[in-house]
Amino acid sequence: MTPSVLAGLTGAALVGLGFYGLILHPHPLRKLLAFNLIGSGVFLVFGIVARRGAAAGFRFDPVPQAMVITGIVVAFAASAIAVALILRLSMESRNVTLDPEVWTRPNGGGAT
Amino acid sequence: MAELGTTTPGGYLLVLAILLPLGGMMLSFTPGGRWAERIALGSTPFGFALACAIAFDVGRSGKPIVYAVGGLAPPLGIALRADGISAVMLVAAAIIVAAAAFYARAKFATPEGVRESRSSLTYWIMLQAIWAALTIIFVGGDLFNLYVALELLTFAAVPLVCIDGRPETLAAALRYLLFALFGSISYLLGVALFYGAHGTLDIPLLAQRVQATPVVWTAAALMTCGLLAKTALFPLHLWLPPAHANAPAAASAVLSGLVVKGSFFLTLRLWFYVLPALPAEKIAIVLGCLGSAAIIAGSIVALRQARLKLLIAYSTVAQIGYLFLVFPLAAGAQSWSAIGWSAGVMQILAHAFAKAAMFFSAGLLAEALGHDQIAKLGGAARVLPLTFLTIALGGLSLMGLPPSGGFSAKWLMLQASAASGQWLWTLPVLGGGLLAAGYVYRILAPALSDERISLVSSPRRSQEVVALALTIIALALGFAPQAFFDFLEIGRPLAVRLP
Amino acid sequence: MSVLPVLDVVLASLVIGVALFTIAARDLFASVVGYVAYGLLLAFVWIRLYAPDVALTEAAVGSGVTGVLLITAGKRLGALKNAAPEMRPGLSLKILTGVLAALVAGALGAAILMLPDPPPSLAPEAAAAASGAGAGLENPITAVLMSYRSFDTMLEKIVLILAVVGVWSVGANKAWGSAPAPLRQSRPYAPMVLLAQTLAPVGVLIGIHIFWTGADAPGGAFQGGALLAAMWMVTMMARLAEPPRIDAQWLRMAMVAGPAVFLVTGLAGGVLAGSFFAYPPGIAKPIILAIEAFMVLSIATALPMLVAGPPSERPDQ
Amino acid sequence: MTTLLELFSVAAISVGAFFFFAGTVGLLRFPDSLTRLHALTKADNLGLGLVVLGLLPRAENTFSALKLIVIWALVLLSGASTAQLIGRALRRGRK
Repeated sequence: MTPSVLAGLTGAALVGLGFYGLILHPHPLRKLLAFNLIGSGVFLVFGIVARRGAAAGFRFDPVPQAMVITGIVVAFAASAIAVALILRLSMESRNVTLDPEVWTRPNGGGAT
Repeated sequence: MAELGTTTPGGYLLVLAILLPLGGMMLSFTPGGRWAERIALGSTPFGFALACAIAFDVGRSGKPIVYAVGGLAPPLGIALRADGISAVMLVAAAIIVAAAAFYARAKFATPEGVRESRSSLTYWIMLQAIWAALTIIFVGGDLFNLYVALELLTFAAVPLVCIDGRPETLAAALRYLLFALFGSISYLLGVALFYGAHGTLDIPLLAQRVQATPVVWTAAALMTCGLLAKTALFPLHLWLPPAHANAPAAASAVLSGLVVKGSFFLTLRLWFYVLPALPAEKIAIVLGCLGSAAIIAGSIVALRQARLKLLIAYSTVAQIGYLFLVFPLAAGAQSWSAIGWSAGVMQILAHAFAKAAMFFSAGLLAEALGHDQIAKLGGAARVLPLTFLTIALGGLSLMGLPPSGGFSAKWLMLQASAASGQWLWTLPVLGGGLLAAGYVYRILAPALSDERISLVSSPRRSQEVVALALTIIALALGFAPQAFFDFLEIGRPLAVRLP
Repeated sequence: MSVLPVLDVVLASLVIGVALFTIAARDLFASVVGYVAYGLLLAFVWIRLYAPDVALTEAAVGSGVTGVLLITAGKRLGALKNAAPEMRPGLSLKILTGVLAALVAGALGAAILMLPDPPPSLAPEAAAAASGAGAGLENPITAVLMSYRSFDTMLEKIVLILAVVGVWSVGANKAWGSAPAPLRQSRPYAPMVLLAQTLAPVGVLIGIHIFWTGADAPGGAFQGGALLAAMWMVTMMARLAEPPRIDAQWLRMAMVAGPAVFLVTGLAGGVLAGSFFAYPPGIAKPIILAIEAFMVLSIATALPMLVAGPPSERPDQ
Repeated sequence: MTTLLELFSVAAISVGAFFFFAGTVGLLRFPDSLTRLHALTKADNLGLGLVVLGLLPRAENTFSALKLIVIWALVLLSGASTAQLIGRALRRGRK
């Protein structure tokens, strides 16, 4: 098995693992970690696509690699917003849950 | 197809349309304070003019206008393209953003005596960012570029949901963010597979190269799932009602009217522009069924809401359902697919304008009465006639009664179902209309009663006029001439079945 | 050479193992620490895929800065003492999700194995454009990021600014305009101060070096900027510097500098080079380096602000 | 001469690798966190130092040799500081 195929299958496994965690973990920070696992799995798929595209004297196709760099930055920005929201939510209330039932307030404000 | 990679004369307009809100956003951020508001408001007429110029250019040439960024044609470079529906969406977005900006001046003006306030700066920057992201989504020609635009849209929309900082809005924003992140990463995974299979992400080039291989099906499935989560199609709609109902009205209108349409627009791009050659009848039926379920479930839940804004938000879930009927009704290159296509675009537009107007009115009403409990609206129409007129006319479009854009959309859907022999799709269209009549009646009936009600404050006339103007556009769409529907066909690839 | 395949398999199993730990760990903080280790391991995978630029980015951002962000968040959450809601999902849900996840992973794995042969690639196009639009940059990735797909790169920097506004917007109304909370709660501690004093100058030099060589060798604006950002964070952790006020003009101008210069140059290209976001031939490389220099500044200021979080009402706690 | 250098290089790298191995065993087998920390820093400082020493004769030019030494110095610095920080955190936890 070539390293690129191996990395691709690793990526697929990471996507599966992250997917499992994203759905099942109740804590939003754990969900965020799971999301990041999926993200790195997706980047690995880009990585093997780049590695397979070795041609014209390059050992890799530079386009997908550049996309991964952009992707990592965007994923970091996403994590930063999520962390800020999670911390603020846990400061404001005792619940860090996202369960809609907890937040359904029949006489809630939010009118304006 | 070669000409889709080279710049056409009007192409530079596309770059300007994108850079205007982006530049405005950065210019607002640096000095901050009142400048953010001034720049956002000041740039809306220019953005509207650019959108009109693009639409004019597309209409005049009868072909999509193209710009190869950096002078480098795809596949290595990125191309921007505006066809009929891009141009229409650009104009609609410019109008709704401008309306939201003028409506929001009352609530999000920087308060006296403060140099800069949290909610004002956030609102004005995010509004411009949403506008920029939508512009890229409407004219982007490269799937990865569109991914970055989708993320820009998410990061701009989420802070608007929790702009007033109450814990339940934070929870709603966080849930929205997680759904949206899942959606974009799933989309990105599909993008990776497309690139791995065909070595390009340019939409027309990809459309030439795709074949019905398992890799392409997997990529398409992943991207579709991601986009559905972002569009809040049933059963992935759970994040939408709390997010849209808890945001301030000036933000809800943009979120419900425009932001969900961004990811829906990409779903259209994916199936009708990237993959028209795929035999996707079954997928179209699945999407149609999910849409029908959304119409029925969303409307029934809307009927049971106690709060006006939640009712309107659930109505969005239902109206999004209609959009997905476009997949079975506009599929292929049949004689009737143009009718289905027109119906879908008309539904996007009619809902965008009507829903934005309804959220504006709901916001006015809540401010005037101090609450938005439907049960306590008795007699409100007497004291707030203009606001209720807007709600009634917007409701007309949601129900699909003539004359309105909503009526045109649903009528065209019925026509397309009849012409294509897919009679079953008439059931959700008609049923959804009846249910919509039910929930609009629930708002209007008590409001028109004789009870006495007192106002906490009286609404601003200018805000009422903005909301009314949007509903009038939603109604005027019902009179759209045939030329308008021909315009929507510009640049739509017709399916060429693979051997 | 025959050792490498074995090492690859070991590396892949380690990555998956640590990922499993991150998902399965009972303790929130342990899971966060697992994730940071996971990021470092991934950097090795990237090296094996001949992607040193990505490896640098992954190590600096995916593991480094994200690690600081998550560990700070884990500690702050732990300090708040409201643990995760005890709603353990039921067994049937676990099995169902597990099956679904396995299906997704399986379908993806199968799709990867079925990718066409010979693989499509834009490497020949990139090689052909290297001396033209590529501006003679020896590092093809920098050429993609700064020339062929410069539009994406500009948008990505704008995403960072937007994220900063998003993070700030979560703060309290009263706190607006003040500085974010310090990265560490404790008083200055001698070894930490020593580390910051000795590491930061060297790190800044290395960061500039990575940016500068990025035109022709692995590295570039992002990796260099991330290193500078890390150095600023180290000095903030040692309490040698405090996070700046969010309404400071210099801070906002520094953050906007990169994308703004990019946008203005892109517009100027429409006049000077015949196309928006094109560079005039001949002086393309110096222009690209100039844009990158401003981008380094933006990244070095934006990343620490994203980690520091929203403005805080109590600056000294 | 070259053979001698080669021999020295291989020997130094091997001894360095052994220290890493020993450090890892210590990390896994030692009873408490402070002793584990001791094992870890030993491996880092000494093991990496020997590996760098072994690589020096193989460096292409003086500049890359310098880079290798800088890497070692940086790892020494950060390793020592983190060990201090972890040690302090442990002591605080015990109180």
